[in-house]
Amino acid sequence: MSEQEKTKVMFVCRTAPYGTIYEQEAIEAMVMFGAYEQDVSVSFIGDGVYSLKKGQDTSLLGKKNFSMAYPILIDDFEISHIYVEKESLEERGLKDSDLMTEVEILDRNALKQKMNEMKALLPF
Amino acid sequence: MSEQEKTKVMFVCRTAPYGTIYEQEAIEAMVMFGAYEQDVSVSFIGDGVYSLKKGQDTSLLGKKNFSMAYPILIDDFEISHIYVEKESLEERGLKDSDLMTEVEILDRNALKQKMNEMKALLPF
Amino acid sequence: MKLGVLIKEGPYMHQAIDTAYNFIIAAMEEGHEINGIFFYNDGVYNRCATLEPPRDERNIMKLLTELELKGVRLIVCVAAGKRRGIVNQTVCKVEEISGLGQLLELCITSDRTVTF
Amino acid sequence: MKLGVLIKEGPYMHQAIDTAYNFIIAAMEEGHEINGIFFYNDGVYNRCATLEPPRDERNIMKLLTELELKGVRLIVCVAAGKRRGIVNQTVCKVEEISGLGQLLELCITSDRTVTF
Amino acid sequence: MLHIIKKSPYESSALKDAVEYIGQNDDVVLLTEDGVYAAKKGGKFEGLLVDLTKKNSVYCLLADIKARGIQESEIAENIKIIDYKGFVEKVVEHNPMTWS
Amino acid sequence: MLHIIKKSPYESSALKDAVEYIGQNDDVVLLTEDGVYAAKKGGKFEGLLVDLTKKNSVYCLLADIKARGIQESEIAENIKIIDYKGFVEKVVEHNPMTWS
Repeated sequence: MSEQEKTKVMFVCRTAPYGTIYEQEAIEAMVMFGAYEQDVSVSFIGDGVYSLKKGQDTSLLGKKNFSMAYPILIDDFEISHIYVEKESLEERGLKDSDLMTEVEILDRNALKQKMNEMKALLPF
Repeated sequence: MSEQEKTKVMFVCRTAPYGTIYEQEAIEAMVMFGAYEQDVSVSFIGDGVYSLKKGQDTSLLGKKNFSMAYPILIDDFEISHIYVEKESLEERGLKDSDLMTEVEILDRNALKQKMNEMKALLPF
Repeated sequence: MKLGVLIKEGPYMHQAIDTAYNFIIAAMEEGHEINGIFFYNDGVYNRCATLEPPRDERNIMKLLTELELKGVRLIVCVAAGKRRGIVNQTVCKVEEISGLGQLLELCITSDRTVTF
Repeated sequence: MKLGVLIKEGPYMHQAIDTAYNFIIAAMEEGHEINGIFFYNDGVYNRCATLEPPRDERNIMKLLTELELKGVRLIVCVAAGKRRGIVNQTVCKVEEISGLGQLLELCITSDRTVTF
Repeated sequence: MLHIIKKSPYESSALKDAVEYIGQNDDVVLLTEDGVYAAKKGGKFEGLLVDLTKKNSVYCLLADIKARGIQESEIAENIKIIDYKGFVEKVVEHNPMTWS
Repeated sequence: MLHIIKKSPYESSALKDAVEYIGQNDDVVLLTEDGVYAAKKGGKFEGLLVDLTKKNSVYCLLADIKARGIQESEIAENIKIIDYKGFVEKVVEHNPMTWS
């Protein structure tokens, strides 16, 4: 499929992990979407940036640690881009070294431009 | 039953009506609790104060207007007190004349004292 | 226009499905096509077959079934459904259950995708 | 101490039931009595009999049934359940379904009532 | 883009977060469900909303303000009240993003 | 009273609302679930929390900080980390109110 024919879809992840299931079910959807050869990207803004925090250990909660899938989204599941909003990281006292995978850190204006290019935005 | 033997329970209503079901199911619980001859009171703080706003008309939503039960909570359902937090009203630009029923408007400190007297606090 | 709808919240708890329903009715009246409604997260509960709301309240399950009778495709995510107990025995119509690929397909084939 | 527990959120969607479960296990280990768990609002979904979470995830329904086998009373609100389809055919155990008076009774007979 | 805001600004960051993403140009805002409380005259968010209307069209949904007992006269200046058909029209005109 | 806060302070007013009700005396605060983000060093709410600890004991739940990848060393000063048994102990000592 040529790049032009691909549909651009973005997951907009705005929720912290574990407190609610949104981010876990979002990643389940990302993994499935990867199989369809479209242009699927993911952005993390607001509390969504916490999903990428290194060192998550859910053993005391008894919940599944679903964060392990983030570092392999691009290589194994063909997600096109992972964007993280710079301002949200700063507000939370997080640096890129706190994140578990390589991402593209963008400021709000740049991320807004990416959003404008999408056919569909899926907020989670 | 003497006043001393009664258990003091307070519903703490912090949610706006209609966006979620919390306030509707809270009032359903208040109505049932009234039958048991205990000392049941209700406080409205934060967005909870919107539940008492006059003139609610849900016809265009297709949802039930459950607010009609508030004015008869004390007389018909034996709820002991309805408290509304003064500061929350002010922050929302509401006056007592905006409320559909007679309530006791208390400032935070006074309401906190009432909370301290309770055996159980039920947040909704 | 072809409109796709994503429902992420359960019935009664959140207003999401009510807003979506009113939106869909208005869109159909205006001549738009509803390309499908995908139920994800707690949204799958909207298709639970055993809802019994009080008589003076709307039955959300039935309102959605009426939309289906008007030709709107309803799709319940199989994975989100299983996790929550909305499975063959409990869903309104077994044929509605499908995979997440249907959500992507909805995004591709709809002119707009609206999330409630 | 006698502890009463109120659960207002559904399984998986919110962490509420997980926090409550870990709290209850710790309380029982410390020798406290769990006087009952009342399921209200979306909390009633926790007792849906047909939950089928993925194998590598906890089955919340089963964890709660284990608590019941240890003597913890589980009470599913009949009104909140009917509205959401958690009724005789879909609940884990029909005997768990009861009225809102049970929540007030829990407040009266427990030393503390904790909401999750 | 059409920014759909459906949570109360008093209890949720949805409005605040959305405002950061509302651009200069053809972005419009729709307040629905508990989001309509932001539009009430005399409330804490009236100023923010009125500022927004200087660059962007801001709409609020009639059914939601009526349900909540807010009269049309209580809606802050320059905010337009629309019905579900108007909501559909805005979705047709702009790609929607929901802030919840 | 024991004030249990379980929503992120970045997206919910729960912490802000609770703080208004935390008295001088024997009120204590427990951060759980997404509420623990308030306790992180370098975050926007560190100052507010550290101020609170001057009058009131503030606790946060170990299981929740670990799940979220927050190390114990990243928790703001004077906030005590407790496990579920500690949570039970606090409920035994104080009447709980949950802010969600």
